[in-house]
Amino acid sequence: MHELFQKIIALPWDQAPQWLFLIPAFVMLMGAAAAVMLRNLIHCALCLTLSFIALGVLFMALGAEFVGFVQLLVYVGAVAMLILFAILLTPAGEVAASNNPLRNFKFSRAFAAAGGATVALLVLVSLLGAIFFSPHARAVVPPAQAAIAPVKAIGENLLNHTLLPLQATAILLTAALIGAALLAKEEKKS
Amino acid sequence: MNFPGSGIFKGMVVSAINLFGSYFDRAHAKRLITEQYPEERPTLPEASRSFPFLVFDGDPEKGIRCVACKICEKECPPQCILIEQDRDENGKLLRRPKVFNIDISVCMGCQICVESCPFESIRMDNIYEVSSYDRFDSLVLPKEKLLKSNEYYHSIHPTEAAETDARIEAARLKKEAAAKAAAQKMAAAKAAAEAKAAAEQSSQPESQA
Amino acid sequence: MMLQVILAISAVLFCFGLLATLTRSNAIMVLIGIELMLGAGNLNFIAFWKFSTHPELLTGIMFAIFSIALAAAEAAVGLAIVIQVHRRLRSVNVNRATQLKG
Amino acid sequence: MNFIDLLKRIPEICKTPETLPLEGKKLILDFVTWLGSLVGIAVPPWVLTLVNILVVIVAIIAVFLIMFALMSVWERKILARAQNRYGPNRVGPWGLFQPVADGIKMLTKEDIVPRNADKVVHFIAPIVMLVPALILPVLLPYGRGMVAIDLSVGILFFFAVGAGSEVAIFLAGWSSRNKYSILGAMRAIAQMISYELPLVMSAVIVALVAGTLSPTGIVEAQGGYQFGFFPNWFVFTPWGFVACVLFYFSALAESNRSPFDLPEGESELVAGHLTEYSGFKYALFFMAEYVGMFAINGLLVTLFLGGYQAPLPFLTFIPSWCWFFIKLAFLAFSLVWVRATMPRFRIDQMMQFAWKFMLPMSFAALFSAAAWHYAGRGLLGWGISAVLVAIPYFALGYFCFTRHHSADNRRYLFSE
Repeated sequence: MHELFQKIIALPWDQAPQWLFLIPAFVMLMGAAAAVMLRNLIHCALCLTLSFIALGVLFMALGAEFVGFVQLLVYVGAVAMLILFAILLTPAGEVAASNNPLRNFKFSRAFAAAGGATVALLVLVSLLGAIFFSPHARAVVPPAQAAIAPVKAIGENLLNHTLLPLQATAILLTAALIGAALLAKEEKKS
Repeated sequence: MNFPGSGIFKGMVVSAINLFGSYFDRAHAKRLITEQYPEERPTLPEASRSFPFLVFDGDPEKGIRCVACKICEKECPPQCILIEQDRDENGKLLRRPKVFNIDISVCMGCQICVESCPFESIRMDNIYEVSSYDRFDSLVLPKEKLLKSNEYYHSIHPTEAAETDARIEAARLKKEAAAKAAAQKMAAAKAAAEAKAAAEQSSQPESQA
Repeated sequence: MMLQVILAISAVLFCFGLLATLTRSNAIMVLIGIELMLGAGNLNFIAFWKFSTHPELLTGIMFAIFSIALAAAEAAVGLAIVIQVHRRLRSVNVNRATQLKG
Repeated sequence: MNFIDLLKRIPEICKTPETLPLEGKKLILDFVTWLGSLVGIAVPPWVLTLVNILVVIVAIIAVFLIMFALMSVWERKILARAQNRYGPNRVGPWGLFQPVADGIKMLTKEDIVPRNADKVVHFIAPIVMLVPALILPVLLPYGRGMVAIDLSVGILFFFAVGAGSEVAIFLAGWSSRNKYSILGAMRAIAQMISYELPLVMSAVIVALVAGTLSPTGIVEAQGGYQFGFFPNWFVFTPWGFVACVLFYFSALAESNRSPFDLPEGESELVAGHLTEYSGFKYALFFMAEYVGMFAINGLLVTLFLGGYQAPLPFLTFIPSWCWFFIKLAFLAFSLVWVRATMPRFRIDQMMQFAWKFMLPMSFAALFSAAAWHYAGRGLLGWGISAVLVAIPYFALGYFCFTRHHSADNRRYLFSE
């Protein structure tokens, strides 16, 4: 017991603040898990919002303030609202006899869920393996920089190095705006 | 001057005139006409009315005009009046009420009791602070609370009270005149009867003859 | 060590998204899963930027910003399609949108 | 250091009102150090940092809540005067204690949760509403050197955190399981998203001209006087005036105030997303609405009205933080004035106004600001940018929003 205490004392506590990002990370993962597992769609979307907020805070904790705020602005202000609206606009109707080929299979639902979970788990295992046990994992990682991304530098970068992608994104966003409006528009019955 | 958005400015000016005018324009009594009720009391118009009351002349016991005829009790549409006639010790009915209750939680102020009263006894009051914490007992006004003097009636509805007094006076005069006339008539009739009797007495022998 | 922890967190987030996309039959849940996966990608960009040798070049930041913008466009169009599908089929079950099947 | 010295410093501090809040904060920190020396320990620096943070938080929250309390009675007084009434004047002198009475009433009311409501979400909605509203005032510069967090991305912070209130309104509306609630919430979100575009656009123009996203930097960019007396505030440039008006009306819509109070239009939707809330939760919503309103108007002061700068050079003897609150009070008054004047929009008019008028006008203001900047920020640029905003204003106003009366155009929807 005493030894354990000594060990805890001896840990590099002065480096503790840089591990504070684990708090938003934990909240984010919990939110994501709830978003995936919950039955009620609105609850899923709300947990997704929580996850997005925590992700934004995580970005800020990692030194990317601008991206964090953009994340909050775009995801919480727009995407989450969009999803909530879409859920409200698409009420679950009566489940008619579907032409799902798997519907005759008694456990089709459970089977699909198990299959998806297996695939996701395999992907997770392989990713974690690659992260922790691949030869590259032992490569020397440069120490965490006191990474600062000043807004001015980001702006200059956007308008100098990445001007073409910026313009392309602008066109894409305009196209997406018009396309979404056209798609969601009620078709006039002639 | 009309340009896009000018309506907004016109509206803002109007509300600003009212906003600042309410601080300076009080003398004209156009603005801030709200009465600050507990401190300032409204002067009620003469025709205002709320609930009925009973008029008495002089003494509240003897001068009570009500004769317990129960016409108002019968006429009252929401039936808020309860009257019991008084009896003397022999059980003989007296021409005055023993109980006269008005339930003002039921009364609708229609004034039909006033219209129907042949004795000018029940009249409309203009009290308005009669709220209470109790729904039942304190809103049923007994005779003691309903009785108010003719002077009070004059103070709240002077014109109407004067008319009423004039009517009572006229009725009294008419009654006196009628009584006098009746007395005269009676006397005349008596005299006539006596004369007739005398005449008959004098003529009887002739007729018998 | 810290980079690997962040990458692991990002991997877990990605797999949550994958799980939602693969197992849920509701189209909106599929979109939610895709958003989660995009978020995991952004987290990786930021992590690699923080541990790069030249963070002043802002490469990861730029990638993340564009990725967020594209994700917004994707969500808008995707949800418009979901609403249109719901209007046609009275359902947002992805298993029922089989009209294009040969 | 002893207690008497600390006490002696108070009159000294009061002598220079300009730095009064900052020196007061230092005094509190010294007081904490003295308390530490009293018990015989040297106060560690992190405690002082914590105390510093706490003092700032408490000060901001206290100031904004006091402003909320005063505003709630002031608004009713002004509104009443505009309608030739007295307004609240029963509780305390001039009705000043009305907020206390209201607070007691709210706190003692029964907290009703509908039986079918989503209880957890119904409970967290007011909290989610209040937290962003209380975070927002943190970044405003209240005076010279008086800003809680000097963020380099302050404006972005404001809009990012402000997005949280939309989520809260959705939570409130959806969890109540009431059709008026959900309709009100949908309306509120549609309105807030629509008006966020001109709001952000007009803020972006200022950020472009000032060359920074930090509120302090923007205020400093408006310092100084033209010709020795004319303040360099952005509201006194043509593009700035247009952007300021756009920002003002968008802020009205964002904080759901009249004439943009359709989400809680009582004649149509009972109380919108607030229908099923009572007691303390309703008070929290109310508080969040007002604090958010103050925050967004504080941002307007920062962006366009020169923040803490005095309007005329000889008025600089009034401390800078007073100027901020004077401007804020003026804006609050104007909000009530607008509320007393304007009738509520119809929902299609509101959407039309946002997308067909405010958004094009904000783009026009952007071009105008660019012209002003590249013409050298002088009188020439002033003229060019005035023309550049006047043309779209009159064109839009005349072609889109002036009703051209004509008997032939009239269509009867229901009478035929």
